[in-house]
Amino acid sequence: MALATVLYFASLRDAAGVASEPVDADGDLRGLYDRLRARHGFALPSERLRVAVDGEFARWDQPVRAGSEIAFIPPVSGG
Amino acid sequence: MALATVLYFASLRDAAGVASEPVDADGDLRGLYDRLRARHGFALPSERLRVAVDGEFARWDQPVRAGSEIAFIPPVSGG
Amino acid sequence: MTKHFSLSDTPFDTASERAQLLDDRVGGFASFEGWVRDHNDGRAVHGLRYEAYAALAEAEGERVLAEALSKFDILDARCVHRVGDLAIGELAVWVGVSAAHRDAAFAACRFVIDEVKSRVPIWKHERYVDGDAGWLHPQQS
Amino acid sequence: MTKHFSLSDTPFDTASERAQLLDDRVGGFASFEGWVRDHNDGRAVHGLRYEAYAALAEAEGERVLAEALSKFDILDARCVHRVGDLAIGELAVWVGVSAAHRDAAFAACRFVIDEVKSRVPIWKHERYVDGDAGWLHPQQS
Repeated sequence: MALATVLYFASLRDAAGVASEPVDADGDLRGLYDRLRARHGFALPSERLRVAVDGEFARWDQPVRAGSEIAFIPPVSGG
Repeated sequence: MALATVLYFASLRDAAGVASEPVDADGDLRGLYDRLRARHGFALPSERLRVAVDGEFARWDQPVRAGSEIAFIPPVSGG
Repeated sequence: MTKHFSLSDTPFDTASERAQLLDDRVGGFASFEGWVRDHNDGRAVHGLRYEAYAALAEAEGERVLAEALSKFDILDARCVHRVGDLAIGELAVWVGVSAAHRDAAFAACRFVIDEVKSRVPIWKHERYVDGDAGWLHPQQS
Repeated sequence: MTKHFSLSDTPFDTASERAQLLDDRVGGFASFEGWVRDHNDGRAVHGLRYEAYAALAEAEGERVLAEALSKFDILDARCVHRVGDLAIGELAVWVGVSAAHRDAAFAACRFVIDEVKSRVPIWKHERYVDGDAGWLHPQQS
């Protein structure tokens, strides 16, 4: 199956133990996050995150596109 | 009659032609301003000014005290 | 007593003013600077002059800063106002406020500049490019 | 296209940032600085680290500044946010806004810092004096 890349930041990276990993390009972004959450034990539900694809914010119901770079954005705390 | 000193600033000084002048210590501060306004042709009525005595804001109905320093404060425009 | 408000008849350094407001408790620092513009109310301005009734301006300025320090949850605040002749682009007034949080810093900074502009006996004399000049005595708002 | 928002992995000079915002039309300049405090939510902080998703943070930061420039009657605006390790007392974020008048300068400055804090993908990792540490993922307000 074709692959996409997931980027992890902040607490998600700590929980995943890696800054990025390849994933199967399968289903939509919400389904992908739920699978990864189960695998890595992420504390935050998707409702508290935003998702970005190839450097731009995206909708959770978008399909996971092969070759794309996906980032899950936990609540931000800059400033 | 005992004297007080009046200080003029901004447009009042331009109209009076002096930065200060001695005045008779007579009546209240409003009456003093009205006499000086008539003499120098000040454009502003006392309602648009504040008055200060010896470096502190004062009330217009205070008597003119001998030896005091009186300042008429036209609308300010700092900043 | 620490001075929080001062008049300056020469250009002043905002960095050193700011440095006096910062310590380890500061999370937010808000500042405002008023500069001499090349236009006012549609008229081209050549330069201006600020005149103060210095004794009363300093006392009233200190009262404004003391009010800010008591009304808002801030750590420190200062204001410096120029007097004398200023050219276009020169700094006329500076306000700096430090606080643990930004809400109070913004609110106090705004309070100080508004009160200084409305209460402190300083007057602006504008010289216009067309040769005219005059004192500004705005209607109370 | 002029950049209005940037990330900086080293300390930056606010004076040179400010200088880029000033011209003869500027009457009011409002700025905000966020500093690393020695306490947060009652816990003694030793230092912190900001991490960004840089590509998206820069794009979203530019959008915030573009919104400020279109919503408010201002002349220019900039924001710089630090990333990496910061010690207590270091500058974390700077916002500067120039305008003809102070109302717009204050409102836009407040808008920019609020939007940057709520939308731009930057995360704070605090190290506490008691040895604990953690990422801050605040509840949306």
